[in-house]
This record gives sequence, C-alpha cells and structure tokens, in this order.
Amino acid sequence: MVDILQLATANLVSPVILCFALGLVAALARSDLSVPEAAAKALSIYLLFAIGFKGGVSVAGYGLDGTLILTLLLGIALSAVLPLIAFYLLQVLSGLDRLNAAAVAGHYGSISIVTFVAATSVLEKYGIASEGYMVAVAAIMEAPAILSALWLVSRGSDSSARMDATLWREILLNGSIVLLVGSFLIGMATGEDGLKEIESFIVSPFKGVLCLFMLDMGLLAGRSLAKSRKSISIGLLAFGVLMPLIGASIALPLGFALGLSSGGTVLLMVLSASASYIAVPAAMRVALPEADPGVYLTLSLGVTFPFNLTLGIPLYVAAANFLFS
Amino acid sequence: MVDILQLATANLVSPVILCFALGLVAALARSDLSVPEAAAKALSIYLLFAIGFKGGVSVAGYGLDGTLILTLLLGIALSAVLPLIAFYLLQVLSGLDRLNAAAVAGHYGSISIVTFVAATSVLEKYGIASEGYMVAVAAIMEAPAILSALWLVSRGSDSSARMDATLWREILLNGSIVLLVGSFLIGMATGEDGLKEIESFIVSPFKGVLCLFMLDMGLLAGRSLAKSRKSISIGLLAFGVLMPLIGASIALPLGFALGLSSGGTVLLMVLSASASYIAVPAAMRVALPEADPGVYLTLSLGVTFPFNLTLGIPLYVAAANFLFS
Amino acid sequence: MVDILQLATANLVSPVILCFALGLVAALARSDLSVPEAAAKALSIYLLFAIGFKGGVSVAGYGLDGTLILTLLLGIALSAVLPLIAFYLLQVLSGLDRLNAAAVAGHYGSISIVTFVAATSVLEKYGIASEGYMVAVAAIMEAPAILSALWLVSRGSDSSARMDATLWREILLNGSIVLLVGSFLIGMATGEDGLKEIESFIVSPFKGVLCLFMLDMGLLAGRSLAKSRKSISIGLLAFGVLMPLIGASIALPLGFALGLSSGGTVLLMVLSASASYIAVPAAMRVALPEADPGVYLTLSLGVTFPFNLTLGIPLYVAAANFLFS
Amino acid sequence: MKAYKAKRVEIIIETPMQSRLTDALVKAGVTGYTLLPVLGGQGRSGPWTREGEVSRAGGMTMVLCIVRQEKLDTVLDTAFAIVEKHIGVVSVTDCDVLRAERF
Amino acid sequence: MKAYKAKRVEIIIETPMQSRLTDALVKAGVTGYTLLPVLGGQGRSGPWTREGEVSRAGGMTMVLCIVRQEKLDTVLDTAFAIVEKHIGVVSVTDCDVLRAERF
Amino acid sequence: MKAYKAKRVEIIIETPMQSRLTDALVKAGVTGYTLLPVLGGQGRSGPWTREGEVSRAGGMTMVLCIVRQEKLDTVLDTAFAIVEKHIGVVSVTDCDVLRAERF
Ligand SMILES: Nc1ncnc2c1ncn2[C@@H]1O[C@H](COP(=O)(O)O)[C@@H](O)[C@H]1O
Ligand SMILES: Nc1ncnc2c1ncn2[C@@H]1O[C@H](COP(=O)(O)O)[C@@H](O)[C@H]1O
Ligand SMILES: Nc1ncnc2c1ncn2[C@@H]1O[C@H](COP(=O)(O)O)[C@@H](O)[C@H]1O
Ligand code: NA
Ligand code: NA
Ligand code: NA
Repeated sequence: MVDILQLATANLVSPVILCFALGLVAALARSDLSVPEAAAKALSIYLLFAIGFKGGVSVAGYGLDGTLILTLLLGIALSAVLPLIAFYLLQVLSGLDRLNAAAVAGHYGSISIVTFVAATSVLEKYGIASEGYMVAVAAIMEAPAILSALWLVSRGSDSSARMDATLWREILLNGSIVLLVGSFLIGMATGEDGLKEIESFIVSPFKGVLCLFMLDMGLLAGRSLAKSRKSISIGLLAFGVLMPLIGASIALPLGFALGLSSGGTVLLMVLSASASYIAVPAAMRVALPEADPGVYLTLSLGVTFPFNLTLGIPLYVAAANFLFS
Repeated sequence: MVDILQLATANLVSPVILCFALGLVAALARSDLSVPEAAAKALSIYLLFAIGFKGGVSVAGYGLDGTLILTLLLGIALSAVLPLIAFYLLQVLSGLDRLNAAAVAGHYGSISIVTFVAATSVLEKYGIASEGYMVAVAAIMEAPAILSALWLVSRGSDSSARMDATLWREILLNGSIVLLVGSFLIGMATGEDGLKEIESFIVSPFKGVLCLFMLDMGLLAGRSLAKSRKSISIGLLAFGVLMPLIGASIALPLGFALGLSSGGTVLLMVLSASASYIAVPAAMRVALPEADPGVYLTLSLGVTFPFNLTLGIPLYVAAANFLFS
Repeated sequence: MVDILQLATANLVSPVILCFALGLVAALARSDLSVPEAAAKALSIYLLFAIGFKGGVSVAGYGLDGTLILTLLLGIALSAVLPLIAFYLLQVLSGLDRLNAAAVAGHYGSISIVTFVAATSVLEKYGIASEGYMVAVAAIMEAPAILSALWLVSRGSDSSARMDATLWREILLNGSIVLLVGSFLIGMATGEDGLKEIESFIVSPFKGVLCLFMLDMGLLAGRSLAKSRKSISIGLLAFGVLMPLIGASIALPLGFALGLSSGGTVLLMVLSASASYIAVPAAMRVALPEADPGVYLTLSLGVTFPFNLTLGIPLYVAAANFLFS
Repeated sequence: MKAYKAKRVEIIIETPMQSRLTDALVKAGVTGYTLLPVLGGQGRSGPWTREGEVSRAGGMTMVLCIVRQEKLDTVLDTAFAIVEKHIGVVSVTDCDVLRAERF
Repeated sequence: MKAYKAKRVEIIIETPMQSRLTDALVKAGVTGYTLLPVLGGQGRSGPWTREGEVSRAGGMTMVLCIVRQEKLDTVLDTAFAIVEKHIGVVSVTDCDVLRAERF
Repeated sequence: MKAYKAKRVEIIIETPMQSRLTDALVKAGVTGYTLLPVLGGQGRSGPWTREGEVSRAGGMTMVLCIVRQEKLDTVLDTAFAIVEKHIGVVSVTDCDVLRAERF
C-alpha cells in the first residue's frame, strides 16, 4: 500500500501532471489561456510520431516474440468486448438512454494515446521495460470498439446508427492510426541507426513536449467540465472512475497469462482503462449524431483521463508489480 | 565606459538581436516573410513556460529569501507609479491628449516579458546570478499599471474609461500571467528533479527558440513602424527612449536598497524600463477604445522594445555592475 | 555501380525518406492525416533558418574563397539557362502548349530548398564537406528562372505574361529568400560563438524536424498526384525524371571546373536538378494565371521531388565521387 | 459590369460531416463550393471553440456554395438530407454574380 | 424544401470585445451565433494583419448571427451599444433559413 | 436603430493576387475591406485544401468589402479587371449597415 501511495504522490508532483492541473485550473477559472489549434495538432503529431518510432525501434532491437499476434488479437477482443461491459454498467449506474449509453461505451473500448504515452514515461522513470509492439496494440484497439457501439445501438428498435464505407475508411485510416502505425514501421525498418539520427528530436525533448500537450489537455478537460457539468450525474461520475478500474482488472490477468512483461501488462491495462477522445468522438458525430457529445466527451476527457493520469497509472503499476513479483 | 561599449557591441552581434534586426528589415522592406499566428503563439507559450519553470526551480533550490514579499510589493508600486511619471513626461514632450497619454503611460508601467527573457539570457551569458522569483515580480507588475492609466483618464472631465468586473477577470487571468505564475509554481513544486526531466526541452534549445521569436518581434515592430510612422512625433520618439532610462534609474537604487543581487536588480530595471505589448493593449482596446493603438503599440513595440534590446540591457547591466562593485 | 546501389539503398531506409513515403501513401490512401498549415510553415521557417545560419557559420570559419562570386554567377546562369533546355525538352517529350511549357520550365531552373537540405544531411552522414556559401547560391538561383520563363512566353504571339514592379519585389523579397539570406548573414556575423549559443536548437534536432517536414511533403506530393494524375502524360513523367538528370549533368563539370569541393559540386547538382514548389508557383499564379498548376505542381512536387530524394541524390553523390577521385 | 442573379447558400456543419455534404452537393450538380474555417460559436447545444482541439469532432466548418436559382431546390434538398439529424445552420441569400457561366 | 425568412447579421468586431458582444447577444435573445476568424483588413484606422501576432489586441473576429425578423431591432440595438465606440462593421442581409424552429 | 442600404461584395480570389485586388479596391475608393481565411474548396480546377501547404500559391482568400450603392459599379469593374484571368468568384448582396458614414 505504501508503495502505491508513494508512486501516486511521486506521480502527482511530476511536471507532466502539474501541467495538466494548471490547464484544468486555468480553464475552470475561465482564463483566456489557450494553445492554438494548429499548435495542439502539431504537438500530437510529434507525440504520435515519437512514440510509434520508438516502439518500432525497440521491436527491431529485441525481435518480435511470438506473443505479438496473440496480444494484437487480445487487443481487438478487449476493444470489442469492453463496450458491452461499459454499456451494462452504464445502465446499472445511470439513467442514460440506449443511444447515449452505446456512444459512451464505444469510447471506453477504444483507447487514449496520451494516457498511453504518460504511462510509458512513468514506466521509463522506474526503469520498467515493456514490449515495443504495445504501440501497435494501441493502434489496433482504436477501432473495434466503434463497431461494438453501433451494434449495441442497432439492437434497439429505433436504430439510427449509420455506418457506411466512407465512415469505415475514415476510422481505419484516421490520421492518428496511420501516423502511429507508419512511424512504428519506420522505426522497425531503420532500427537503432535511424533512432540515433533523430534521437535528440524524439527522445530528449519528449517529456517537455508532453508537458505542453498536457497543459492543452487540461484546458480541454476543464472547458468540457465547465460546459457540461450539469449533464454528468453522480452515476456517470462513478462510471467514469469504475470503468477504467474494471478494464484494467480484466487486462491484468490476461496480459499475465499471455506472457507479457510486467511493463507490457501495465500498458495493456492502461489501454483498456483509457477512453478515446479523438477518433471515437469524430466517428460518433457521423454515425450517432443524436448522441450528446457533452456526455461522452466530458466523461472521457474530464473524468476518466484525469483519473488515469493521477491515480490510475500508479495503481496499475503497483498491481502489475504485485502480480509479477 | 569601455565596458558598456563592449557589452553593447557583444550584445548587438548575438543571434538573438540579429534575428530581431532581420525581422525589422524584412518588414520595412515589405517582404512577405511572416511567422504564422499559431506558431508565434506557440513560441510565446514555450518561452513563458520555460522562464516561469526555471524561475520556480531556482526558488526551490535557493529558498525564498525575505526580500521576496518586499520585491513583490515594490513591483506593484513601480507598476502603479511609473505611469504617472510617464503621463507627466508625455505632456512635457509631446502634444498627446489626456486619453492617449494615459493609454501610453499604462503600457510603460507594465512590462514586456520578452525583454525580460532577453535580459535573462544576457545575464546567463555573463554568469551573473539573479533571484528566481523575479519571474513572479514580472507577473505581478503586469496589471497595476492598467489601473493607474484608467485613474489618469477618469480624472479628466470627459471620462470614458470603462472598467468592469469582466475586464478585471480578463486582466488578472490573462493567459500569459496564468502560464507564467503556473509554471513558476510547477517549477517550485518539482524542483531540480522536475527540471532534469524536461531540461533538454526548456533549457538547451531555449536560445534558439528565442531567436525565432525575436524574428517575429522584429516583423511586428517593423510592420507597426511602417504603418504608424506618421503618428510618432519627435517628442514621442524621445519619450520612447527616455522613459525606459527613467524607469531603470528609479529601479536601480530601490533594488539595491532592498538587497537584491546585482542580477536581480538588472531584471527589476528591465521590468521597469520595458513596456507591455500584449496584455495592456488588449485591455486598452476594451477600456479606452478611443485611444489610438497606432501610438501606443508603435512606441512600445517599435521604439522602446528595440531600444531596450540593443542599448538598454547592456546599459542596465553596466550600471548595476558599477553600483554593486 | 555497387557503390551507388548501396548508397541508394542506405538512403532509402533513412527515416527522412521513409517519412516522405509515409505521407505519400497516407495521401494516396486518402487518410485524413495532415499537418496544419501553420505547423508546416513553422517547420519550413525552422529549416530555412537552420540551414542558412549553419552555412553562414561555415563561411565565417573557413573564409570566403575566391570561387564564391564565380559560383554565384554560375548559379544565376544555370537558373536562367536551364528553363530554356527544359522548354525544349518539354516540346520534344510532351504536347504541352507554349504557356504551360514555359511555366513548367521556370520551375526547373529554380530550386527546391528541401531537396537541398536533404542532400546536405546525406553529405553530412558520409562526412563529405561542402562550401557553406552554397546556401547563398541556393538563394540566388530562386529567381532568374522566373524571368526566363516569362521571356519564353513573351516570344509567343499571344503573350499574356504580366510582370510588374510589385511582382519583382514579391519575388526578390519573398519570405524564404529573405530568411535564408538573412540567417546566412547572421551566421556569418556571429560565427562559431553564435552557433554554440543555439546549437542544441538548430543542429541536434535538425534531422528529426526534417522528418516531420518530409511527412508533410509526402502528403502534399500524394495529394497533388491523386488530384492531377490525369494531367500528367507519360511524356511529362519522363520529363520529370530526365530533366533533373540533365540539370545535374550540366552542373557536375561546371562545379568541378570552378574548383568547388566534391560536396559543393553535389549541392550545385542538386540545385540544378531540383524544381521549385514554393516561390515559382506563387509567381506563376500572378504572372501566368492561365497556366495549369495541376501540371507544374504535380511534376515538381509529385515526380521530380521524390525522384531526387530517393534516387537522384545518391546518384549525384556517386557521380561526383567518381569525378573527384 | 453585367451581373447575374444567383443564390448564395451558406451551410455551417459539423466538420466530420463536411466531406459527406460537399460530395453530395457536387453530385447534386453544384459547380463548386468554398470552405471557411469556423472558430467557435454557440447554439442549443451550448458554446464551443476550436482552441487547443486535436480532434475534428467538436468543430464546425462553413460551406459556401453559389448556385443558379434553378438549382437551389435540389441543393437545399441535398443539404437538408445530410444536416437533418446534425447540428448546423443553412441559410440562403439572393446575390448577383459576375461571370455567370461559372455557375 | 420549405424555407423561412430571417435576417443574417454579420458583425466584424475587435477580438477583445467579442465575448462582450456575444454575451450581450445571448442576453438579447439570439438562439446562437458563429465566430469566424479574420485574417486582416483595412479601414479608417489603417491596414492590419494577424500574421505573427501574439496579442489579441490588434485582431478582429466576425460574429455571424441569424435571427428572426422580429428580433432584429433588439439585436441591432444591443450590437450598436457595444460596437459604438469601437472600430468595426455591422451589416444585415435578408436570408431564408431551413428549420425555422431553431431561430 | 437606423440602417442604411449598402452592397456587400464578396470576392474569393487566389492568395497571391489578394494584395493586388485590395490595393486596386482602395484606389477605386472603398473605405475598407476585410480578409477572411479560406480552408479549401472545389471548382472547375478541381478540389484543393490549405492543409500542410507552405506556398501561398495554391490557396484562396476571401475579400469582403461593403460599399455604398453608388460605388458598386466602380468596385465591380476594378475587381473584374483583376480576377478576369484568374480563378475566383465575385458575388454581391444587398445589405443594411449601421453607421453609414463609415462607407
Ligand atoms: N442563430 C444562429 N446564428 C448563427 N449561427 C448559429 C445559430 N445557431 C446555431 N449556430 C451555429 O450552429 C452551431 C450548432 O448550433 P445548435 O445546433 O443550435 O447547437 C452553433 O454552435 C453555432 O456555431
Ligand atoms: N467597407 C468595409 N468593408 C468591409 N470591412 C470593413 C470596411 N470598413 C472597415 N472594415 C473592417 O473593419 C476594420 C476596422 O475598420 P475602421 O474602423 O474603419 O478602421 C477594418 O480593418 C476592416 O477589417
Ligand atoms: N459555385 C461556387 N460557390 C462557391 N465557391 C466557388 C464556386 N465555384 C468556385 N468556387 C471557389 O473558387 C475556387 C476556384 O474555382 P474555379 O475557378 O471554378 O476552379 C474554388 O476552389 C472554390 O473555392
Ligand atoms: Na479502453
Ligand atoms: Na515598465
Ligand atoms: Na533547378
């Protein structure tokens, strides 16, 4: 227990978390502090590129072990199944109608890449190694959850989910997936030599860039909380905290059973515990326009994201530590 | 004297100054060279974050000495009083009406954070230490001057100054103050450990980023000079050069008396000598819409800023050196 | 021959090239991956500043040798004459009308600074030194080609080329020329001392930034290919590959005769071989509005740029190696 | 200068729907359209802004489409079918255009 | 497609005043508004551009507000009270809107 | 609120031509204009977008110019002379403005 508390405290006073807090406070105090949209997008391109590339280089170095395929399949399964659990939990905890519950559920099957990145840098700090291909697992977990969400809606009588080929292409070829997978492959192809060439761009300044991105995430989270506070009931709030714990608890034994390292298992837990706020919301606006973004964005960005960032990640690290030692 | 000249010359051939000069020349020659607005804002976020964070870390390291509170109070006093002097000087030197004179005066009580940043890197170059909390003094000096300016206007019969609660909130919670103070507190909380994590983002590339920002400042200064040359009389020009010298001369003995280090005193001089071009203009557009931005922006950005950058800072360093040794 | 192949292969698996390929594939697959306009411009400002500055520093270090003036004159001559050759070649290879042929020809006399930058980092990788002032040659080669293109048009009866003083100013003072020449002069003025101050900004992360810029170039090239595939005939395609080879072949003996180093000769070849996609297209929209951008942009960005990047540069290096050893 | 009567259709639509709308407009026979960025706004679903956003989900785009009067109904039907379930605003103004052959 | 008459009010206002204007418009009963970025321009106070700006002071924003005809006067009075002493432009156009219940 | 009749001229023009157009408009006697950014669009010359662009060549800018009715013809002639050989769109709408003395 002490261990967790220490981890959590150490985690809380890191620049990364405090930058998030600064953004949150600034937005709630209605400061006009803001990161230009183009700069925020540039920061996210940098982070995706760096994290994908480093994952690829690490795979090039240590080779692909047999568990890669299995972990990818597990990722798909988790992404597809977690929404069903989330949907059920939402009906127990909140009065959300089928449509909105399905939309929210879709977000929790998918993943938040910034939570993943934050977890990676916590692991690094404690010298815990992890499989480089977890980046590929992250990429593959983005989309299946959307399907599950639409299936959940289509079971209802008043089905209005719209899924067409264009939407499929948009989801599978959305910028962040393409960049993550692409830079992963580039990292694999160029290996350590490639890394050496661009190390002082993607490795050394990485954490500082993450700080600025977290500032922006804090601003977004604060703004969405300030705007949609009313649409988030106690039940939904409870969901936003419980669901990541459930996701992580499911991922933990599975990662262990599959033979992932303790670091890899933590990352799988983080992927399961985190909720999308980029790819899924965009898909939902097209496929389920009647669902209220105030609900799903606020839950994902304003509740679950900060929870994972502050308490979740140290908890998952401690739990994996416990199981693996 | 030789010392000052040397300092000034060495200062003038630094990449930071030359980048400013490049921007100035490009704008005056009507080149279409420009930095996108989003990029300029991103650069300023970086600079504010880095300077605040490093200030905080240095306070965490050396502790808060007793003079902090006094220096903050002194900062408030300087920011409030300098506009009165500026107002008087303007009436002596130029035919500016009360409204415009008050608006200009407000800019000179407040501060220019880029001038502050430029001074910091000159100090660093010469290995002159300064109090980390000067960053907090910079933040606290932003707003009081605005009040003084509005008070100066309200004394006139045709008062049209408008100050409401919203404007107050906007001034006190404006993005740059929040970011500067916030990152200062983050630096204080995380200390050297935090700095180590993000050092290669906020320390090593700092000066290079400053160069690009100065290029943009040069473009802005040049554009404002090209546009408003006519509205700047000889009297106003003299004011733009005299006022910083007066501000610095007032700050010098006060900093010394308060027991600030020589570096800290230089920074206090720079804060007093510099004129705002971000926070105050925005406030003036709301509170004194009839005042002409062509006058106050051109003076602040086109005259006083380059003066401080090129001649002022070395002069202040030399003066402090002289007094402290 | 083995040498070239090795060079080409090593070149192909570098992160820089693969990032270009990623962008190309993403655009052709119609992914929504994109770099915000402001970010792309910021990246290009960084690259121009860094390459100009480093060129200037290297001139400050090794001094200006007598060939500088001659090389500049040669650059002007190449830029002015290559369009004539290109124009003739286009009439042989394609059915392009006079107007469009002249517009395309203008692009090939001018230069692509990113190709130049990419070549520089290939040279660096192999430890091949080059004259720092080649940056100035790059700058001077931007504009003369535009004149030649307009002259080619004006010879036709239905002359509609419009060249006025404003356009002249726009071309000669266009942002990239001013920034390149300006930072070159700054580098010359501040020398190694200046470089040391900003080295960790403009040297270490350079290649990483280039990667992201190449990603964007790939996206642009892919988009322009996807859009204008139909307007590019086999003849034009052949031109897009032949013309750089011709340009480089002309530059090789001239660089050698002039006494340039082998690295400098490679850069001169690259400048001759590359086609503009920033300055010239903008000038053509004003001066030759009836020419089809789908033709000249696609050729320059979609055909010649990738050709130089992947096969051209290693070929030029190998050819210069052969001649100089 | 001879000017011709036409209709200026202005549609503010969620960014993720924009390509669907413009593809449909082109199918419906418009000769062109122009996209303008939108910074933020407010409506029944509350205020929003693009500042700091990474996702396209929350934003809106303005689609401006100038059409001949006789095409207006087709264009509005097309637009309506797409914006129907979505938030967004469609407005039509009379205008005069130069170079009528372009529309 | 049934369309309804409405008024399209377009206000170009200094960015630091934008939130005051839109707050006032909402109080005056408009159902929504849209903010468009402005790159630059020229007027009696000379030319300006947003390029490279860090401060919000020098820029302008376009506020677009579609209102029912009967609300127009209230909206214009509100707008005028705020832009009165400020630089900026207010224009009103007749327009037709779909989904009138939204306005 | 007293409003005055005026004309709202909206010109979508290639960015490299913008300064020529606005210089000419000012010479032709307009009291001001406003520049709006354009994200992308489609026309006879195909679709385009500003995303990732470094060159100004491929983009367009919207020039908005409110003029008194009596100046309209001069303004349109001026605009036409410049956009004539270029891609781009010119449209004119009737509008009411506040503060007529500004135009
Ligand atoms: N009356 C209006 N005038 C202008 N824009 C509006 C209006 N109503 C809504 N909008 C825009 O449409 C978006 C969605 O509106 P709504 O569907 O009412 O939430 C808003 O955020 C505004 O950008
Ligand atoms: N006639 C006009 N048409 C369009 N925009 C205008 C006009 N006059 C002024 N503006 C805009 O309003 C701003 C301020 O105008 P002014 O108050 O005349 O300086 C200008 O910079 C333009 O952006
Ligand atoms: N009917 C239209 N409505 C709105 N914008 C148009 C229209 N036609 C063309 N445009 C704009 O003008 C640009 C050039 O059109 P074009 O000259 O037809 O290629 C397009 O890319 C659009 O941005
Ligand atoms: Na998840
Ligand atoms: Na001051
Ligand atoms: Na060339």
